[in-house]
Amino acid sequence: MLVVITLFLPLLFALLTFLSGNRYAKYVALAGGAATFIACVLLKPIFVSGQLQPIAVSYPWIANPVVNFALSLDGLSFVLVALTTFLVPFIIGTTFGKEIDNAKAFYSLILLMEFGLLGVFLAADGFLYYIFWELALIPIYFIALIWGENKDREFRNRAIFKFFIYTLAGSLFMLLGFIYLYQSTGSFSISALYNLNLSDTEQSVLFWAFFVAFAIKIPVFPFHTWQPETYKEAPSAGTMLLSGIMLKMGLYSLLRWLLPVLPHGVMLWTPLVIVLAVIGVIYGSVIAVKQDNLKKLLAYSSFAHVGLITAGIFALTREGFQGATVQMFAHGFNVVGLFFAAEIILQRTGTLSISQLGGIRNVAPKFATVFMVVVLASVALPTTNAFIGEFLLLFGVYEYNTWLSVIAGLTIILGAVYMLRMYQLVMLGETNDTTAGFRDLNSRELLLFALLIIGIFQLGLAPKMFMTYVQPSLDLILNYSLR
Amino acid sequence: MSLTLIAFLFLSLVAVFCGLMTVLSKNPIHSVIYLIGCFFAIAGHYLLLNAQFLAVVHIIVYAGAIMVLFLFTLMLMNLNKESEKHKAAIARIGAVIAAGAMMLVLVAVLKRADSLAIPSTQNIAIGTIENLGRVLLNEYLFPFEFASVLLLSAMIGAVLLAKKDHQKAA
Amino acid sequence: MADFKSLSLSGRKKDVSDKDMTFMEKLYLPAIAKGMGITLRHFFKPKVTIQYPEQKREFSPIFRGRHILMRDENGAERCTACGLCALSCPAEAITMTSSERKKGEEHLYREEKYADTYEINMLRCIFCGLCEEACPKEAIFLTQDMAPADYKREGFIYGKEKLVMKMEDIKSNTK
Amino acid sequence: MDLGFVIEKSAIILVIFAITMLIALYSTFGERVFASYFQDRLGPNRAGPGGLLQPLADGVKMFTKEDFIPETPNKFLFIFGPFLFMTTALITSSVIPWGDTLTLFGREVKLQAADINVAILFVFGVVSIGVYGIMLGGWASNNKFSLLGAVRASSQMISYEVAMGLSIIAVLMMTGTLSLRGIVEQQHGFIDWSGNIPWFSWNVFKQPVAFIIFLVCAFAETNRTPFDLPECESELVGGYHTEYSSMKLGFYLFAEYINMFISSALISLLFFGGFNYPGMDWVAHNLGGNLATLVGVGVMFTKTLFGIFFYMWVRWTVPRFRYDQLMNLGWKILIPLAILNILITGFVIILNGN
Amino acid sequence: MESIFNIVPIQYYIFISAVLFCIGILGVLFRRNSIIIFMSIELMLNAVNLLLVAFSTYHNDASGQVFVFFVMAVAAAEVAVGLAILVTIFRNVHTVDIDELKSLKN
Amino acid sequence: MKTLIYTSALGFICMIVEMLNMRRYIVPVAVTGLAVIFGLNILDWGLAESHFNGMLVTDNFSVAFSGLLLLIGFFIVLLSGHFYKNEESKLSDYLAIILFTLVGALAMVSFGNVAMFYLGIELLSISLYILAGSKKKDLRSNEAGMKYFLMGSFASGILLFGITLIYGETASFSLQGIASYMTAHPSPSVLFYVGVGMILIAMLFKVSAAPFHFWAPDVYEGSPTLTTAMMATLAKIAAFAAFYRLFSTCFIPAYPAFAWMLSTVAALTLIIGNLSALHQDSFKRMLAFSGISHAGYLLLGILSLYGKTDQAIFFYSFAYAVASLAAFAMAIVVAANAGSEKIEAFNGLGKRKPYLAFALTIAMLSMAGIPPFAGFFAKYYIFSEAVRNGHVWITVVAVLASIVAVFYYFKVIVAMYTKESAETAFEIKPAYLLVITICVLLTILFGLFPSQLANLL
Repeated sequence: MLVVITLFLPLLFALLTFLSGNRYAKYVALAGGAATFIACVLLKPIFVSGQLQPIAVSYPWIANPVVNFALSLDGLSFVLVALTTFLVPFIIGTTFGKEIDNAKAFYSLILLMEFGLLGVFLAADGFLYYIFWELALIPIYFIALIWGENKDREFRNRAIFKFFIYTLAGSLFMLLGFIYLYQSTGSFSISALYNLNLSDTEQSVLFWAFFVAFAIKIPVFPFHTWQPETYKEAPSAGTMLLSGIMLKMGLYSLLRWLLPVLPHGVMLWTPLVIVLAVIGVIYGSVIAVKQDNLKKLLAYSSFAHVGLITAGIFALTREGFQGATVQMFAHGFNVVGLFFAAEIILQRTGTLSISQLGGIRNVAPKFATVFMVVVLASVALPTTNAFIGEFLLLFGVYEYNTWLSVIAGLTIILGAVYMLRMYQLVMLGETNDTTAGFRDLNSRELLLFALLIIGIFQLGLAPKMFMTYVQPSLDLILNYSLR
Repeated sequence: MSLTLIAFLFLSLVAVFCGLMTVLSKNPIHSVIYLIGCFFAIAGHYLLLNAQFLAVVHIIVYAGAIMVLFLFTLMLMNLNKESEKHKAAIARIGAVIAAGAMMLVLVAVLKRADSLAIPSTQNIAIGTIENLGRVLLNEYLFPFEFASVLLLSAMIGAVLLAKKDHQKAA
Repeated sequence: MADFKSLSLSGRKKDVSDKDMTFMEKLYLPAIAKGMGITLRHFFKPKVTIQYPEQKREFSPIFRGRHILMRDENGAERCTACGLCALSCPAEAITMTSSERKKGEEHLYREEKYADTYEINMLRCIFCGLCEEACPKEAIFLTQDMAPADYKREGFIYGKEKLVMKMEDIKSNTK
Repeated sequence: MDLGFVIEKSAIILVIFAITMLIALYSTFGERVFASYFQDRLGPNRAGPGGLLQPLADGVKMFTKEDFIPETPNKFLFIFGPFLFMTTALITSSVIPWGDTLTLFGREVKLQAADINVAILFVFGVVSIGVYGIMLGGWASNNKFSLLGAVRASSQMISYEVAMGLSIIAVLMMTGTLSLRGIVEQQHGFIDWSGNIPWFSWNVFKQPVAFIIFLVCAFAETNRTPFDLPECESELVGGYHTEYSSMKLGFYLFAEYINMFISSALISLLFFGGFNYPGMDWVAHNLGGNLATLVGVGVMFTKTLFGIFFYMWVRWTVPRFRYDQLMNLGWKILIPLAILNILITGFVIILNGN
Repeated sequence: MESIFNIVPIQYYIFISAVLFCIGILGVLFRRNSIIIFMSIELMLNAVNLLLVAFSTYHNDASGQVFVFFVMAVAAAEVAVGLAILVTIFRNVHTVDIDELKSLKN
Repeated sequence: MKTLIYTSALGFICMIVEMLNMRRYIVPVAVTGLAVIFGLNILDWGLAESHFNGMLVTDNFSVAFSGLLLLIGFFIVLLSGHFYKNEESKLSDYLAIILFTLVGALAMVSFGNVAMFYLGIELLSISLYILAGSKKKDLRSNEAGMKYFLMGSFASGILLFGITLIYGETASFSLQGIASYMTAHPSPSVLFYVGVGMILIAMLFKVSAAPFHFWAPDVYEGSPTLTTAMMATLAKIAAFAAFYRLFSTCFIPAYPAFAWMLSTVAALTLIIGNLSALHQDSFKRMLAFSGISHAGYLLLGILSLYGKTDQAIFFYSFAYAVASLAAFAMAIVVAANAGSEKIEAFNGLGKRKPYLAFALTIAMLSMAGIPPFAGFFAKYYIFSEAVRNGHVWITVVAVLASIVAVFYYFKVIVAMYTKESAETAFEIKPAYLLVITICVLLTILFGLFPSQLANLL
């Protein structure tokens, strides 16, 4: 029951936020996010004799087609739910310093989005999952559309719309895939889908129906073209939601809904996908090096990271899976931290152009420090969370193909190059006109960064507990995937 | 050639000729008159087919009411000037080809409908008013009533549309 | 002036009213039947037609018809072309030209001066009889005859040949 | 088809045609005579004894006048109009039963050109065609007054045809047949003894309302006063036949009298028992069937001629309607009345049936 | 009574009405005067009526002829409405040429 | 059966009310009447009878569709009171014609004989011709009426020819009779195929499927908006219901011969409808093209006739109807306030009237087929039936088309939320608010609980 409450809390608070009016909206929204987080903590799955017990509930919902309101919380889901419930209040917190017009709508959309995201991570019924998948899309579309930063409205509309169309197009094919699966099984329940035996041709076609949807969301090369523009145009909170959580939807879905359901299809297309993913890694990194816009740089870096995660997942090894999970979690923290920093820079200086910045460290040492930590985490310095993830991922890819892993490994170097270059240009050097009046972090921002950094190191130093949660689910998925 | 066949061929010829002239006449009034001629030929066919009642009703309704309305409208609009511009040549050729092709297809396809057996007898009582009335007011009573709603709606509509508004346009 | 409106010169004046008609009146049928009755009655009434050429109507004794230019008992024309008739004519229908009487024409014209032409446009003439009254010589009179019809306008301009009294009528005239 | 049948029918058709023409011819004369009588005059009485040759004189005059065709884009239609009007007027007489059967040379001769089972509808059909004559003629005259007359004529005739048809339906509901002969034969004699209560057998006593409606509509259909708006001289200078002269004008005028004749015949057939007369059974029984039939024919013509007289009578009594009054009368009074009449008739039939 | 279809095969009726129908279609496509288009549609309906009556006699079934009544009723209603629309257009633009009616084309 | 008779009676009552000089009660009377009839209609649920010698059939299909049509009629009547405020003296005429249109539509969903089908379709069409051309002073309306009229009667001519050929083959007009003939003669003659083909073409004309759709945009744009709403909802749904009933009961044997044609037409309709909608400035014209594309989706339902797709068609019709009614109501409101039917007229609505903007957004999202609104499930059911019956490729086309659809639906949303406009007074009548609210609520409700509706049939 608690899982249902957890799921619906954001929806409830979205309504409350909307009703509370513009003035109190942000507090109500924060309270809502926090409440959901607390609920999530209370929800923590329990171990019975060393075995993790997934929580599952199921209520009949739609009779035709047979759709159950079925939720299941296993380790994998829990990790992502935790990530979501943690990051949403965090993101809400990051916006406190800014005047937002029509705030009630803004915050309730964020909470609505959280509802959709949680639904995606919790759903144990294909149709329900699909609905949440689409539901998560609409709020972010409006957030990006209405509260976007760029003044060029037409450009923004087009960029955001591109994002929407891409994702929707992908998901509609997924819907077709689900319809086909439903015709074969008569059920959308995840267990029925896992036990489905389709012919290889069917699987190979269906694979694309699903994969395209996920690949667009992740994004995997060459489905990524929406990403940099959208990240740049969306308000920072939106970008954080997109990069911190929404990407994980795609990755999670690969693990949960693609690999176990269509193992033969996956087998057939794995080489291609891994190659695409690795291309994405290199491509993203190289492009990132040349970026001038901070947010765009971060977007490409994110693109490179998720490429590696995808490759790890499609390596279909234990290590790859583990690495992917860890990296999903870690990337959530890191990228949100980076974008928060970018947001702070944008608010204080009014620009995101790297070439116009410089010397912030001189006027804002606290900011420089926390920013440094986050940057280092994102370049996978040992002891930070991303190190473990990247290591495991590369190991997984290595098991699949040595050369690919070598190429993918370049990401570490390239990542270091562009991140540190960015840091150098932005923070170090001489102070100029734009950065001279840079105010250092206030206590609210400091607190937020502190929370983030704790998270970064916590996972980096003690990944064991994390693994115990995730491992059973991953093993299960791996079993089904190697059917 | 029996008399019936000759009558059939004659009426068909008249019908087709008048039909064509309806379509091709430049003057709309002539079209109306040819169409009336065509209707008479069709009424003749009805008589051949032993549908006397229908033949007369056909004349009353089509020739006596509908075509009068046409003529009436034409006169009110005073459209006797043969001022109609032709469609572009290409459109006209297209129209001819389309209709011709349609006709060819229909005739060719329906030519294969030779499986229809020839009935040995013909019940001449079918077309009598008694029989028609019986069928109309028993089996088809509801459509009959329904048609009245249709006519009422058309009547309201015609009045609504054709009546001039007396108040000045604002 | 208060009852100007109710004033009736002919004595048959009826006020127009737009009062609502009763149902029976609206039917019109009784009124029509009544009207039909009236027409039918007329159908059987004696006819008033006078079949002209055969039947003629009595003229009034003061009837003024076609003009005549009188001769005296000797057969001489009385008219001296003084022009008073033309002067008095309100319709200006009379024209004349005068001439001197020549020797040897005394049996024709009573005075020294006579009307050489004398024309009355019968289309203009209103048969008022003023010419008759104006004539000092009692030369012009209006008779009890009617002016006959003609096919042409010119035919209605009566010259002397039509106006002057026929010789054979002199006797009756002298009475 | 045996020869006798052909001869018989040809003879009847010829006779009917001749009689129709003759009666129409003398209607023109009658019109003038009656008009003068109603106006306390004598009317034409010069040509022939009592003016009886007047119609011939008129005909000669018509034929000898100049046949003038105005500047019109449609010469054919200009000529076709009066032709059509005349033809349709004449065709109607073919279904009218002028008398009962006559036994000649061992044959039963029906005094009717064609006894078809949809005779009334046939009449309606032909009458509805007749309007084209006026419309085409008026339109082809290329003259505003003619056009107005034609438009008035067509709308008037269409409007009143509806009421006419509806009024007839009430009659048909009682007779149960569309054949004119059938309808006439149902009005046998004068008083019907077959029912419980003896009642007059003529339809006018059973359907007075239908009779009145039919009568009014007949006036409108024939463009007679008080519904002679299509040709009213004071407004339209003659209406649709303003431009016509000579025999084409003659056709129009003539056809109008034929229409009058036919409609009178219809009225007498539908409502006044046609060739039935009181005591016909007695005559047939005592003086032989043929004589009875001949008397019947005489009766029929008497009734018809009275009808024509009635037309003229009304003409000199009732003034012309205004156009809106005409339409109001047709659509707002006669049609609802006819429908009401149908309803009442229906109820009565149902009550009687049970 | 001997059937008429011994003398005139039913196919003939199908042909003649198909031909008339196509003439109607031709008129609709060929002409610009909307009244004539309208008349062509009437011609199409009449072709159908003819065929209905033929089939009705052929099948010895009166319902075909009854259907013709409905077609006539509908045709009458259509004419009333159609001509009314025509008149309203004519009042506004003084033409009945359908190709002149272009205010809605983008 | 009752539904149909009472609805026509209601039309008469409206005229009588006018005669009694109680004009201001007309709309309330009509609305109440329709509500009562809706209730009576529901009472017929579960019956399976035929009336008047099989002329009318009452079964769940007819009751469900009648209910839907009555609902649409209810909304239209609600809106009409204010829509015709400038022509108050003709209100009763308009209302009577609207109700008679509804009667025609009702006949089309419950006919048991082709005669009723034909008369129903004609009553519907003729009434709509009138309504389309009813703005006499407006040339665009006249033109719309004329075009609709010419195309409509042309189509009914073709329909009739088809019916006649079917009659020639089967000697019957009743669906039962035709169906039993078909079971007795599994391989009918060519007459039958030509007949079915012509009926098919005529129906495609009526539902404005490509390539027979060319009249629709002009007519939709030119007609008064309320009439456009009726054409887009009432007429289209009735036509599809009739289409389904006719083909599923009688013409199944001839069906495979036409499957290729239908699928081509469906694909064309989807592609043309969506692509043409993309570059429209006028909201109404955009809705017209979107209506064409929706016809394409519904054709998918007809295409999959072999399976029992009536529930899919019903649900799609419902979702489409409520969403478009909301959209059309908005179009009327916005056009009345901004004086333009262009999409620019919606600029800044998100700020000025957030609720209305929200409602329209939901309607647009539903039409675009985005969960969790009714439109999503509608598409789901249609796709699922199509896939089940093996029409995978056409479904893929449909999916692509619905992606394209998002473009133009979102144009409006973007205009409402991101464009600025001069602040002007914006006024909305309660009736419109009510209709929009109900429509949006229904859209959401049946998006969350679709099977309640979809399982009706």
